[in-house]
Amino acid sequence: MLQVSGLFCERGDRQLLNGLSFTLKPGQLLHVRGANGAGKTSLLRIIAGLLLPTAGDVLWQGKPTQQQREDYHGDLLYLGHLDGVKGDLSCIENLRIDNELLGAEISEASMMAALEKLGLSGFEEVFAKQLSQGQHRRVGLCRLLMSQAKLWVLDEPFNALDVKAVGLLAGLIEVHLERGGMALLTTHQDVPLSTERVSEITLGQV
Amino acid sequence: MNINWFKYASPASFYPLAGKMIPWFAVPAVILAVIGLIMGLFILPPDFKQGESYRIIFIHVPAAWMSMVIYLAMAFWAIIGMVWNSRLSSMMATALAPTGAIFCFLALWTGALWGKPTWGTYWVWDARLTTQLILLFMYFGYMALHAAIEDPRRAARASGLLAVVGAFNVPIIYFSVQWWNTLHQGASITPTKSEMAASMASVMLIMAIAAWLYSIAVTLKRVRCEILDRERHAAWVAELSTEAK
Amino acid sequence: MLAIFHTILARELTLGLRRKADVLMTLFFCVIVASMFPLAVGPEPALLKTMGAGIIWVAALLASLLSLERLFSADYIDGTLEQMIISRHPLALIVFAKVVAHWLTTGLPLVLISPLLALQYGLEVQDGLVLVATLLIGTPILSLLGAVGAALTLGLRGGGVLISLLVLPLFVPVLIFGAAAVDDAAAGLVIEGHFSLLGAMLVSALILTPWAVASALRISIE
Amino acid sequence: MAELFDMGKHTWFVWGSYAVFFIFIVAELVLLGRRRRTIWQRLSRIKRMNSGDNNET
Repeated sequence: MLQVSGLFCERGDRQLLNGLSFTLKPGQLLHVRGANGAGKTSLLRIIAGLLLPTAGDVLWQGKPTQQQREDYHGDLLYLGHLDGVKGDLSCIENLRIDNELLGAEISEASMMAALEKLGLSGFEEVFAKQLSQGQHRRVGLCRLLMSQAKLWVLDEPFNALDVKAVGLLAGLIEVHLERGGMALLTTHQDVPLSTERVSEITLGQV
Repeated sequence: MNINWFKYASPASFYPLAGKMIPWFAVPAVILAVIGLIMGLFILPPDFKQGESYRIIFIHVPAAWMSMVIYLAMAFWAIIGMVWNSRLSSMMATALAPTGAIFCFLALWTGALWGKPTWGTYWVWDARLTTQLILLFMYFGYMALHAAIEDPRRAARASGLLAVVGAFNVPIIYFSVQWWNTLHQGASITPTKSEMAASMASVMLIMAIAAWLYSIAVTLKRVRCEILDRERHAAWVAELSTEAK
Repeated sequence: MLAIFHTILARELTLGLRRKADVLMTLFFCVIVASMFPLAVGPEPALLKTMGAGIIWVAALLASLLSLERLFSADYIDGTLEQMIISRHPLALIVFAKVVAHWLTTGLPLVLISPLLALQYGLEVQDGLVLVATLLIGTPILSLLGAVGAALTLGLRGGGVLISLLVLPLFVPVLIFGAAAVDDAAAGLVIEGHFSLLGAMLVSALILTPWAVASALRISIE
Repeated sequence: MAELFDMGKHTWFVWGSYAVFFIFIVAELVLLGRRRRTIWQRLSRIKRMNSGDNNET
């Protein structure tokens, strides 16, 4: 269970997220809305532990994340604006590294299956830099299939994806939520998910 | 009587306290400096060997001490800033740097000017002067890193870490330069430490204390600027700026 | 725990081999810098012999300094650094693997080419060996300390010059003992002391810098 | 009075170093004072900005 209380964040001269608080329970998805520059990405990076808030804290299973950094990161999967895919490595090589980083310990076959599921079959040995932007992003999205993380933090996961990929991603999120997982995401499209799981907060007017 | 230290750890409550403390350090600094200068420049007799030029040590040595002490103080505050994640102490480290750099440069400058009459050359690869030069590079490195990062909080934390790594290396650098200097003994003339007469030692002490007080006063003044800069959104700064005008 | 070290090391080495140009560039830089000095100070053999060790050491130091920037910047740009920071493994271990890989792709080639430069400067054979030994112990320290500078200046414009300003003062002790060991060997003096000091620096750097680099990365990634 | 300031052949060096020392200390204080003023101007500008756009946020 994720608890966020009294978050303050400062970007240059501007105050974002003044005193934001919310809790996220298993099976719930939080859709973070807000205009550009309202602090959506900062919020997600704070929760992922990449950005230190000016004040307030993030609790995972009741304990602050800074005190249990390795355990918390074991349960976390973060996909930011950057795909996190190495251009000079082939798709399968990228996945082998991610497999180790995520501690997923999955077999070579299931990595191939993940690539195939995301429509990248045949591209296993191709260097990531030779792929299109959509394909490049989907290599990053393979992490969703590989990791058993309980908490997904996804920053604009749907952009640069074609319609089929958007549907596929929405399905993955749906399955994750049914398995008791939690997710936080930002997107400008409306979220194609069954509504009762989705709660929303809007930054900027808080 | 337990002083609640953490009360003063918040910038809002430290700002007025620093304001009140500045005169307590500035005034005695000026008094001591004047006394030291008068005694050092006019009252003390000229040195039989070096003549008048030895009077430069009354500013050279305190400046050299202060440059070293301030760098270690910066590392001290940086460590506290990192351990307790307290913004105020990382601001203190940032506020100390310019004064330390100026003392470091002055120590080198006065060292060179003192070197010309006593050893015949402006620059001597003496262990202390060489370490002073490297310390000056470390100050510039600290300030350059702090200036290169826009976000003040990240800048303070990054340069704080550099100060800690630097402070850890200062003794290593000093001893390796010291050893290097004695190894190439033949190549350069090293100034032997002439034993100081009691009166000279007392003037040196006065000037050192004056330098200490001056540094504290200037740092407090600069940390107030840092606080205002960093807390410009805080409510207490807003209503402070109305009545201050 | 070892698996992550092995994976990151293998990843960095494959990346390093795929970009051979970077590795060769630092090597050629070191050779070019070392060959500049005779052009500047004249070919007089006795002079070059005395200055040889110092020049080669400075050239190696500048070459490893030059290659520090690409230690983290490529991963920072494509987002893989973020994934490493929030992985379940201790960041210090991942950073240590990257620094070892960096040393293997820059420090080690410098060590291997230094005998060639020693000949160019007319150093005796056993002095050349001492030079190689000091570089072998010294270059890892340069990579470790340099990694702290690279992490602190991540994503800053003008990072290259800034790194040198931050890191060169820290390189001074290594340079002093590295170059002095060869001069003392040439003068027939005992040099065990130099190596024990260099070894002490290496051990302390091995223990302390990964932690410093990890916290520097966490600061710079914000 | 003149012989007070006369430092023999070292006059130039002694007074040179004290002069440089004095110049740097004064420069530090002057720059610090100027920095304080610019901060205060910036604060009042922020204050006007905030009071000006209360209705906008």
